[in-house]
Amino acid sequence: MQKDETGQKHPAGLTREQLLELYYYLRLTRACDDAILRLYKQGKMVGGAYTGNGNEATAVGSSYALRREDYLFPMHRDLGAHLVKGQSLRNIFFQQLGRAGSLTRGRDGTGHYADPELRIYGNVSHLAAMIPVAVGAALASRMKKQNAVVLNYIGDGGCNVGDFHEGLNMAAVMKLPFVLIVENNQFAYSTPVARQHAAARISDRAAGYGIPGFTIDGTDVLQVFETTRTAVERARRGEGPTLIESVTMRMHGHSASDDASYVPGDLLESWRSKDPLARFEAVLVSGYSLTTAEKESTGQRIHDEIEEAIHAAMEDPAPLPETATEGVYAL
Amino acid sequence: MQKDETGQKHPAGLTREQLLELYYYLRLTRACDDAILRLYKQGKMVGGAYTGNGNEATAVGSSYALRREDYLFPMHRDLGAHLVKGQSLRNIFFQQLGRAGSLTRGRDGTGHYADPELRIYGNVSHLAAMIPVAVGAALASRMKKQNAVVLNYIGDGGCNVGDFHEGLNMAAVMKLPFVLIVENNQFAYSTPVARQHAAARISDRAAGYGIPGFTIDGTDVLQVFETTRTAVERARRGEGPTLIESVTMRMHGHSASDDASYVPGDLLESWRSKDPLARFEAVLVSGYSLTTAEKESTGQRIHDEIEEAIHAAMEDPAPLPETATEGVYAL
Amino acid sequence: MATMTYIEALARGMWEEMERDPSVFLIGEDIGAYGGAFKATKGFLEHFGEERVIDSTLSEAAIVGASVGAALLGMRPVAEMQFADFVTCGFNQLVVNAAKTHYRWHLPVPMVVRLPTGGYIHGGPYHSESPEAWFFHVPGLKIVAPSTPHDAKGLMKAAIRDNNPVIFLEFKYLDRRMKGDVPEEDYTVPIGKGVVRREGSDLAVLTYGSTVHFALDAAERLSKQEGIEASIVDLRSLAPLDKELIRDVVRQTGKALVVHEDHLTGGVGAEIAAWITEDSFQALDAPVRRIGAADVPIPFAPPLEEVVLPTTAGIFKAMHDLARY
Amino acid sequence: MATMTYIEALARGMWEEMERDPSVFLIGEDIGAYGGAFKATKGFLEHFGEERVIDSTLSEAAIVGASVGAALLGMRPVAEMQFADFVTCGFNQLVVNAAKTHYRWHLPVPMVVRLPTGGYIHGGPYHSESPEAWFFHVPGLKIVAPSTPHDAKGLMKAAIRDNNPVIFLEFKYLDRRMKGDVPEEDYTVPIGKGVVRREGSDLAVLTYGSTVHFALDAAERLSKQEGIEASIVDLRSLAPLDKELIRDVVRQTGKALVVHEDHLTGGVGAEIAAWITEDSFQALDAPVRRIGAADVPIPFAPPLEEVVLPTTAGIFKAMHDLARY
Ligand SMILES: Cc1ncc(C[n+]2csc(CCOP(=O)(O)OP(=O)(O)O)c2C)c(N)n1
Ligand SMILES: Cc1ncc(C[n+]2csc(CCOP(=O)(O)OP(=O)(O)O)c2C)c(N)n1
Ligand SMILES: [Mg+2]
Ligand SMILES: [Mg+2]
Repeated sequence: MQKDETGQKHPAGLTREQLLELYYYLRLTRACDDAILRLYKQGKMVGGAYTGNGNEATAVGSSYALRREDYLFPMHRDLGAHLVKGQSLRNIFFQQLGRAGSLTRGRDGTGHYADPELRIYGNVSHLAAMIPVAVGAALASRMKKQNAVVLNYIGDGGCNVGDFHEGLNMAAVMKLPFVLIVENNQFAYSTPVARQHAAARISDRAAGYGIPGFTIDGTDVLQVFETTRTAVERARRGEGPTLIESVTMRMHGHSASDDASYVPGDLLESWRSKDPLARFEAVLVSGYSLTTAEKESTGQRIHDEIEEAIHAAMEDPAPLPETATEGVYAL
Repeated sequence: MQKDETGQKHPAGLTREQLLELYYYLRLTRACDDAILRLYKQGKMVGGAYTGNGNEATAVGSSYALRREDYLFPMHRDLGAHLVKGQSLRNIFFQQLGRAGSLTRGRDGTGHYADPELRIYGNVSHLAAMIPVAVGAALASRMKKQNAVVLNYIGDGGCNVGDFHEGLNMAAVMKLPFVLIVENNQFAYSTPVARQHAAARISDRAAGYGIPGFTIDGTDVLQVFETTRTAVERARRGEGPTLIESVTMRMHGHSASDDASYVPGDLLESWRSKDPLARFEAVLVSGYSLTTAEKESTGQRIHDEIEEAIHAAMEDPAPLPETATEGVYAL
Repeated sequence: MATMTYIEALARGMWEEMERDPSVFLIGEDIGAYGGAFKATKGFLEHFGEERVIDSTLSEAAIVGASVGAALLGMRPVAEMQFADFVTCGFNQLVVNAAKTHYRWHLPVPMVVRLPTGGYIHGGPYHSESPEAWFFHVPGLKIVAPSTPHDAKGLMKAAIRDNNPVIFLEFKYLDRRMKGDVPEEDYTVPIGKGVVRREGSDLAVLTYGSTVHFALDAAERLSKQEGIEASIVDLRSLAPLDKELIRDVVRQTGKALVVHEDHLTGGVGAEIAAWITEDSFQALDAPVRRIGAADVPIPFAPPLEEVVLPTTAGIFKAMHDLARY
Repeated sequence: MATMTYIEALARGMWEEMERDPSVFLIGEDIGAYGGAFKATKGFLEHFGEERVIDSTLSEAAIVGASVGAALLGMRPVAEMQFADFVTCGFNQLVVNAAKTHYRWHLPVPMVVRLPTGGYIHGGPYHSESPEAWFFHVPGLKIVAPSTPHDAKGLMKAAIRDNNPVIFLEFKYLDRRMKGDVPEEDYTVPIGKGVVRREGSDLAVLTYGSTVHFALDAAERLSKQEGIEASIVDLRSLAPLDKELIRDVVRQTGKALVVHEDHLTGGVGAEIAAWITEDSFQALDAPVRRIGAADVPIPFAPPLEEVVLPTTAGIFKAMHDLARY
């Protein structure tokens, strides 16, 4: 805790302004996901729609620990991390809708883009396949003496793919500036975590790689932030990787076409009370006198920003067919 | 410890006869490896020659914990395990020399054979690739209610391949009758273990899979036997896999063509005093009155057996060229 | 006879084989309670139980590898990759273990790997690939590629009974679009046998999977509009190939067009074209032509995907030009 | 000019590029103090230091994947697989990440993956494979295949400077058997350009790697014994292929034989044969013939391996028969 000028203590050493920024990103993430679902239901999306409902605190809190020069390698439910790292809503929606003006020019969708300026490198579908790539980025960044850290994510399902093991072990042996967050949201598609792991805590894997491991409450944005910051700082000091298991719940189906009827109702209910947004809002209301006016203006701002981005995306043309076969190779 | 009729205590509950059997297998393994090296130097081998010098106690002690109905999936330095599981010297040397009468009819070499009668399924070159296969055998064996256990091996290098992770995790989640021994012999080809692992103990990986893990002295055949037996019994009771790190030293080069000049001389020296054979012989001499006559007769028997097998292998023809293209597919 | 969709039919094939042979079991991600991403195994868990319908960890290499191990012990695993694209994660196990075991060990490895394959569904670069050419080049693997519900059931049953690792291509595009009559009794479609879907003497089209239907459409149009009559051969199996049938049809028509959805360069069509030319050079009135996807990753946005994948219009034009050659 | 072995020459190429460009680095198993299983990188660690000569963990997927990541940040990794066979463990990273990134992200992925490839060394089924056909079918990858020390150095330098993932085939059989003159100055052999190694008007042989030398031997014998003169084209690059050169030589001779060490079915030769036929049908006096390894795993025992892999005698016979066609 840190005190500001008024003598008030702030959690995680954040100013009220920063806390409100976190609040904004949490709400923006949720609202964006909701908008994506709406577009899906309106039949305007290309391909499927994946939301991070329940995961906002994990994505937002962790990426908030990064500096501008750090690298983000997010997974498919980390929209919040894209936003915190500076991605525009325009680019998000252009990607979702496969527009000509999107970062991938319609060649790939969702978060599967790269934005080297912002140091964001999106995911591919093949789970865990980006872990070795992110590790290689950490290696290159160290070679280039950038003093940067790579933050990468994986799911409770995806972390059972071999690439998780090979990548994390390599990073540990080389003491690379690499932080890996396992988003344990209780399910991998329809498969409950107990059918993916015999260990009670996924972070127990860390010891086997000789690195620190933490299991944290992934619905508590401040806890996520603080743990990630500790790991990022350690990585920046050259002490090597950290594995963080952030425990939360996938509140929606795997994708918009999955009704998640395999999720026990009471499980869902019990997690609903831990809604990351509501939890943090309560903290802000009770401890930081978040006002109704502030809540509403935040909502309005988000609404306007999203509408504008969607509007721009709908206006943007589909990619031209003749571009389809260009650029398989670099010059 | 268990007492026999004379009231003498025996380690690991083994009778003197059994202890002598272990002794025989340790010496047989060493002598076989030496013979293979001789054949290599005489230019009689096809391909490379890999020995398990230093690893005999790990291979012999662990496989001695198996029953007839159990399955053995050994690695390239586990000649002793093949022998304990009942493999004939004939088949070993026929394989090494690529004979027509070998179990693979000259199509593959060294321990790359299968002998379903003995429930031995050899390795392939691709490190760790047999782990998922062995896990599948454990699954099938359980389905068939055989009450059998699968014992599989991997090196300190090979255990960093993704298949280790995928296979062991699957076995743990399914609670399969599977025991995996990591033969930590300090090197993977020229790479020291510290460049493969940041953790001090490879067995620390076990916790991440929610299974027991042990690190043992791999030059002590009785410790290897007892630990493996505990794991095998647990597996047979349906309680799932165990990971055992057996610490030893690769006393020879990676293969016969490697002079291992990268191994520090004092490291090698310090391990020489822990020679698994000499250690066990000393135990038998001091505790079980192993006589010089017994030592010599064991040596003579081994010498004769090996000579006979090599002779048979040299007599056996090379495979017929016209067989080369047969049998890619099963009927 | 019952009318079924393509995916219902292949599921029916699995179901019947599981009823018939207790050594058949299923393994894959989300195939149990959920019934699989494409619902091929819906209802299987309830009927056959957890032991035979295994919801595995998310680990393609382990799924394929464990299938090899189980097959070595005499079981008959049917493994599902959630999308064919993800078989790249199980690639090592397929080519190193599944394919090479019989040759080396003389032990059968009876297993099926189901690959929901191909594009035309706006899946983007990681949910639209065709993996067959890789496996086509690997001695020891068989590959089947049904295009109708009838064959989906019959080839599934044949694949499960086969004593070798069989790659089973399920064309996602056909899953629910394709309906047809499926005999209720026990039958198999022999692996390695193609079938003539349409007779015609002007040229022969050799194809498999989704593009069989595009080729049939194109042939009908060509017949109506130009009076050109094409034979359409549905290969059904890629490994082994039905070379006798290919030879017969090509020698009858003197002109051949190979069509597949997979990328053109180094695709299965290259082998077929090369082999036809070696085998029937004197009988050819024109070079063997090929159509396949452009050599680019399958793009996400529909107008791009449409350019990259073969279309009925493109097949029509190639048939037309070849007939006029 | 210096006389060097094939492997010395490719090492020289790496060395010069590392001297020239600090963004080039090496990663692989046992490449540091040990100098690599084939000693290609002997002395590199001492000269360039641990940071640029990285003895990695035993993890092919991570080696390839980390190379992609480093390349994305502007480095130029040169990754070694200890044997080409083990690239199956890095397959997913190559086809999913390395190959598809530029098309999707418009970012260059400058990396080289070195694959000590092929047989004729009694390595058995897991140390003798030829992996090129798999990658040949993947848009986004380049493949080079030098057959001489000169080209080994020149193509290595070109591969390192290329902004795409390049598969570098090193033919183990040639490593020390092949010696030749290698310019000491800086030069590259352009990727995508083949070369005519021998001129002849009776037929054309298109080949790469070890079999270039077998084909040259066969051509000399054929010339002496039968007065038949063959052109021998060393393709040098497989992706992209030098189609212009292939066209020229084939149209001059009217007869073509494609030879490679890789398995015949679905090999690179299938594409070359199919393409030649499509492109130059009227100019062909005979069907394009192919030679490749038999479609079986490469066996261990020498008398078996000899039957399975292409030989000079087999190439001689095929050339002879084709000339007489
Ligand atoms: C290698 C691989 N196998 C299978 C899939 C199909 N798939 C996509 S998401 C998913 C579940 C992922 O679960 P998890 O890693 O827990 O992430 P979550 O979606 O729960 O955030 C599966 C099986 C895939 N994308 N990649
Ligand atoms: C996947 C794979 N990569 C590389 C190799 C080449 N290789 C063979 S043995 C070996 C070292 C193995 O070390 P370890 O696993 O520790 O076993 P050890 O030989 O020390 O018993 C290497 C790198 C291989 N066989 N498989
Ligand atoms: Mg999950
Ligand atoms: Mg070792």
